[in-house]
Amino acid sequence: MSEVIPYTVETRPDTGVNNVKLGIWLFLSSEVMLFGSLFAGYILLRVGNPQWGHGQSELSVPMATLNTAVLITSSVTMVLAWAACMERNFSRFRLFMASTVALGGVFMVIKYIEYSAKFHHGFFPSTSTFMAIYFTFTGLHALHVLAGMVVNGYFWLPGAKMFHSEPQRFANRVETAGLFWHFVDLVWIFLFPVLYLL
Amino acid sequence: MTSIHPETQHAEAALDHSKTHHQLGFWRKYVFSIDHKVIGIQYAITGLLFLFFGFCLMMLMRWQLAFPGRALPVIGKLFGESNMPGGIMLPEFYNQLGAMHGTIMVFLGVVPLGVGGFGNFVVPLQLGAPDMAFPRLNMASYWAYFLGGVTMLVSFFVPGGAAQAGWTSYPPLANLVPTGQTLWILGMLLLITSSLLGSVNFITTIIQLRAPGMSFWRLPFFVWAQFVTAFLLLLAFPALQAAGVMQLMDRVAGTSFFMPEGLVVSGQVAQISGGGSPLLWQHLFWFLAHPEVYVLILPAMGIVAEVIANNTRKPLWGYRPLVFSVMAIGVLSFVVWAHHMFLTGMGTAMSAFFQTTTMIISIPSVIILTCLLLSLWGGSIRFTTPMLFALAFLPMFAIGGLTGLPLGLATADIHLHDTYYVIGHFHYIVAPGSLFALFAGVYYWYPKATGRYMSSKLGHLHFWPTFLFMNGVFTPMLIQGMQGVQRRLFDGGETYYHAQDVLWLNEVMSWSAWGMALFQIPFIVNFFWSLKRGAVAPANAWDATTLEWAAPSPPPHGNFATPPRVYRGPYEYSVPQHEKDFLAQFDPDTGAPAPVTV
Amino acid sequence: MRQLLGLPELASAHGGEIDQMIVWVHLLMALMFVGWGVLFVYMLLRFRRKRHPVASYTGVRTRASSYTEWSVVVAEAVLLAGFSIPLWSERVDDFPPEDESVIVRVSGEQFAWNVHYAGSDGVFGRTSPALVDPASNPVGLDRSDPAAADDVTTVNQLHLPVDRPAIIHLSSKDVIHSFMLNELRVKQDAIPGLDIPLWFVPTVTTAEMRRRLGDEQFNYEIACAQLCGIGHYRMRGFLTVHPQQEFDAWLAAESTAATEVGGDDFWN
Amino acid sequence: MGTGSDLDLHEHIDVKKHVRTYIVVFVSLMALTLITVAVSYLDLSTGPAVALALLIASIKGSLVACYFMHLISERKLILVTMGFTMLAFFAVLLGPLLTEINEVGP
Ligand code: HEA
Ligand code: HEA
Ligand code: CUA
Ligand SMILES: [Cu+2]
Repeated sequence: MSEVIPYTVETRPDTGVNNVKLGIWLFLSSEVMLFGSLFAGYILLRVGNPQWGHGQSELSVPMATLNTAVLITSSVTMVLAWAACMERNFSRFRLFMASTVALGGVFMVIKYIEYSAKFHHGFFPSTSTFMAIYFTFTGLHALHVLAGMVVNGYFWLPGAKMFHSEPQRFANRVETAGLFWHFVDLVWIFLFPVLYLL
Repeated sequence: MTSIHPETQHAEAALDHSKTHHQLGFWRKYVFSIDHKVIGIQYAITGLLFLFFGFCLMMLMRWQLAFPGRALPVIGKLFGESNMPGGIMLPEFYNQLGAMHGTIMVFLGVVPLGVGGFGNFVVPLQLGAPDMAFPRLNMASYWAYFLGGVTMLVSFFVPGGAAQAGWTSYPPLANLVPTGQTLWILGMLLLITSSLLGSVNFITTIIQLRAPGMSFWRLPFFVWAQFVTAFLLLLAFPALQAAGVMQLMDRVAGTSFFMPEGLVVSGQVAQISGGGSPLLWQHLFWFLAHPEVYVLILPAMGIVAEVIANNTRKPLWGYRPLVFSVMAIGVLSFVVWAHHMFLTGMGTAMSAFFQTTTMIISIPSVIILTCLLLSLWGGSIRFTTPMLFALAFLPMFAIGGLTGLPLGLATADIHLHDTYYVIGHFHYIVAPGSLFALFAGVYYWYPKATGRYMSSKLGHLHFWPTFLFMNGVFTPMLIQGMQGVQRRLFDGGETYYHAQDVLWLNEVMSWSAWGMALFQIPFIVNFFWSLKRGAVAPANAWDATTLEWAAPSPPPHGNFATPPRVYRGPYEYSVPQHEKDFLAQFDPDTGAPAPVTV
Repeated sequence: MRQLLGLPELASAHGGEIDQMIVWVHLLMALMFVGWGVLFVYMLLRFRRKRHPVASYTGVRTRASSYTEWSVVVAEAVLLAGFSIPLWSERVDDFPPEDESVIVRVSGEQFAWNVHYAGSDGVFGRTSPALVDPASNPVGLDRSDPAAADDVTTVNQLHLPVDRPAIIHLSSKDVIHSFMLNELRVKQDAIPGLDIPLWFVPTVTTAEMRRRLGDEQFNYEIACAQLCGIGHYRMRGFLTVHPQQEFDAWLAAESTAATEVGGDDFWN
Repeated sequence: MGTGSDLDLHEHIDVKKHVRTYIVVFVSLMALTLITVAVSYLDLSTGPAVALALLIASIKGSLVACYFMHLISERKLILVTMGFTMLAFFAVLLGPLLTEINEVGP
């Protein structure tokens, strides 16, 4: 394309942001509403149900705690990867980005173990409203983790070429991917107590 | 910046055009294009086709409503034994047609045409931008819409047919109907994805890609309308996304998000865990669907404003109140949704709340209509085809909007809820309202997209009968509704004693609908004939002021040969002491005093 | 005014207020539509290009528009605070005392209305979804419960005494229906899993309404107003409004716990 | 293209300081996670338990949003957008609940 869309990389002076930054935040707005609506459903169903399955007794708190730790750690490695980009330190970027993707993988594996244990004990989404919510919410969240891993994986390996040609643009992209990743972490921070502890 | 002369610019752009476009093959240029104009036209054509399809579904239904139980001659047998045995419609087919008419008209017709079509084509041009902020996302958005549409169409052919629980898909019914409903959900999820991508793109484009000098208070009203619309889509659609996922789980994974305990379906106790709430769906659905109805109307209002300013040859009256009103509608539309749920057992406190917000949100609409109306005062009105449609919009929207008031007062809604009065209410807004505005938009921007005018003779032949027949379809609905005839009746009320007095109106409505179809032919002919034979239009086809008219027609890839600069507000028509009766936003003329907008 | 708008016959105590409110809103609407409409047509004629070739840049300078807008605000506020909200509160908060009322349970199913009276003991027998049998026991009444012995259940037949409050507990067995009595200005969604109470006072007996309409075939209809499946259009029941003695006689006769099935033409 | 604006340069200088913040936030997040799990074993009654859990989650969420997502130093435009989003968020979260509570009938 010969014409250039302005403000893809540089910030527009009067708004103070570039297109990508604004775009990702708007996307996150819709994600906030998506999970907000799910939580609205949770609240309504829970209030309407006098006998509610207690998360602690039906789900594995240690597993989930471990997963929380994993996801928080991956958020830190993500933000460190971005910092490495800003300092133009390629090898450090590679290292942190790899850890982020790997931690995402660990999260998914633990999730898988949790799910199979549930299935093994005869707990399915159709078992109860609580299980329905548990599987639907965590399933949707896991899809987000997967999507984040794909994006991060892209920047870790094939997409990293740009680091050498347009470092600032690349740093912006990593920041954008990071915003999504932190959001996924943030959702989990709420899912964890709501599903497992209450 | 040098002065921009449409002619010289055309030449420059043509050069530019040949440079950039040579390499692109057919597929990249017309099918998987990332040019906002091509995508806009793709959206518009697809949207028009779906409108037409939705209309055809409705004409079929209108046969059954006018002549319940009578075989449809000639074509009736084509629909197969499972839908119309011997040409006689079955209730399950009627319900499919109804649900799909609603869904297709709203999500695949009007919104894609108004937002995807006109929004994509016009907004970047009016901003003076080379394209949308994220061209690739734009393409993805169109294709997600396209796939969503295909999914909806395919659903007619699965066993049991398409969705048949109404466009509102209320569970538990929606959980119990055949497979078509699952495809409906999948289709909706695709359409939602499309809208979300689109709205992120629109907002970013409007905030970031305004040309130098284009401050927010110089944006054309159409852009403002699209801006607010995009926010509505962005924040409201996820609610249906969540609800859709839950309904999908209910249907395929056997969960009970929307089903309480103790359901007895056809004499059998349902084998479900229970514990769900049917009202949860309604809350989430209407949290989307009320803002969605404003998505149907705001772009339409934007188009009407542009056309009125252009054809009265004077500034819009009350630009700022107009802008503040759309913003108010945008914010308030998130807190009125439960006025669709007054009769679900709502207590006084919440019903008072939602009635009050509903009444409050009607005020900005009144202000908008008043401003548009008073814009006519002192004008020099040209009755061009787009202007005819835009003018007709005003009283038609007025009827639709005003009939919203009794519905918004919960006590009156007891009598009117789920009757044809509701059907009459919103059709007055979306059919002779939004649809007319969209027609106005087609006639108005056609010269920009193709370089030729549409025929004004055929335009008049399209307008007058359509206007007449629209009222022939929708006024009787208000009468029937007042009598208490319920909506979604397969036999149009024939079974009910209380409908007998107004039953004859069914035939009136049906004949009007079919008559209206006849007079869409001039439009379709005009649309294709003018592509090659229409009168050639100059770049500024209507002596208009906004930036899209600075680009050549059709605008090349990248839109403007030299990036435009904006010198003034959007509607500087008939500026005193200026020799022409319009002073374009991109015209650097400094002779005139900088006028103050009223 | 009621006839002008085409509202149906009226046969309940609260219906008059609803009608009146509908009339008031429509007056407001008509006023607005005619006001703006006349102005609209006038402007189209006066400012058409032929008569008015040069447009005015400033347009109209007036405060009249804001005054009008404020009047609309005031009118809407009056309708809300003066009519709609108090009337709504009367419908959902001010239930009549139970001992002065007839209490009936109505539950919708695809595609019929099940009616359940407590019978002479005034106590509803226990019901359970598991006991439902579409032909013999549509509400799933537990016959072993002593309170159930004299319970009356009917299908599609609701009987009420005139001029006495009726309280109806509305629910549904399968999908959402909407319980509608057109002449009584009653409408309420019947939602599975919920028990929604509503009340009204019928004021015109079936016999009296037949006389008024000059139609011996007339019956009050229970309509279904919410799409509930393929039989939505024919989910029709009947309401018969009796003088008090006649109603008592009917209930006593029925209190034998016999089920009246599909008796659409029972009262004819 | 590709040259960083003032803002980016500014950030470039600050990265070292940022990294220190990230570590502090990380440690707090881990600590809060342990606290919320510990509290859940205290067998509080539902009301306080929910309040406490949500409070801790909100603190953790704010930490992530403010520091990892840089909201604390973000531009007004973004903050206003998120502000509107939060309004809509609370509308969808609380509207259905309030309506349900106000439902007539037993
Ligand atoms: C574009 C679509 C659109 C728009 C803009 C509106 C606008 C409004 N709607 Fe409507 N509505 C729908 C589409 C729309 N609606 C749909 C699709 C449904 C049914 C869904 C379903 O159940 O399937 C519905 C249903 C619906 C209901 C639920 C009814 C029921 O199911 O019982 C209610 C209740 O409050 C309502 C109210 C209103 C109100 C108060 C407005 C207000 O915003 C209107 C304000 C406007 C005015 C007050 C007009 C003022 C104009 C003038 C004064 C100018 C006069 C000028 C001249 C004469 C030239 N609507
Ligand atoms: C945007 C929304 C929209 C639009 C525009 C329409 C338009 C029309 N609608 Fe629709 N309708 C709904 C949304 C809409 N409807 C909804 C949501 C429902 C409720 C569904 C439910 O109950 O679940 C409904 C229900 C509904 C019913 C009630 C059914 C029932 O309750 O059983 C009826 C009855 O007559 C009806 C009629 C019509 C008619 C005659 C038109 C006409 O105005 C149509 C006119 C159309 C055209 C004039 C199209 C012209 C297009 C072209 C000519 C294209 C040319 C193409 C090219 C040039 C490429 N509609
Ligand atoms: Cu029952 Cu419609
Ligand atoms: Cu609405």
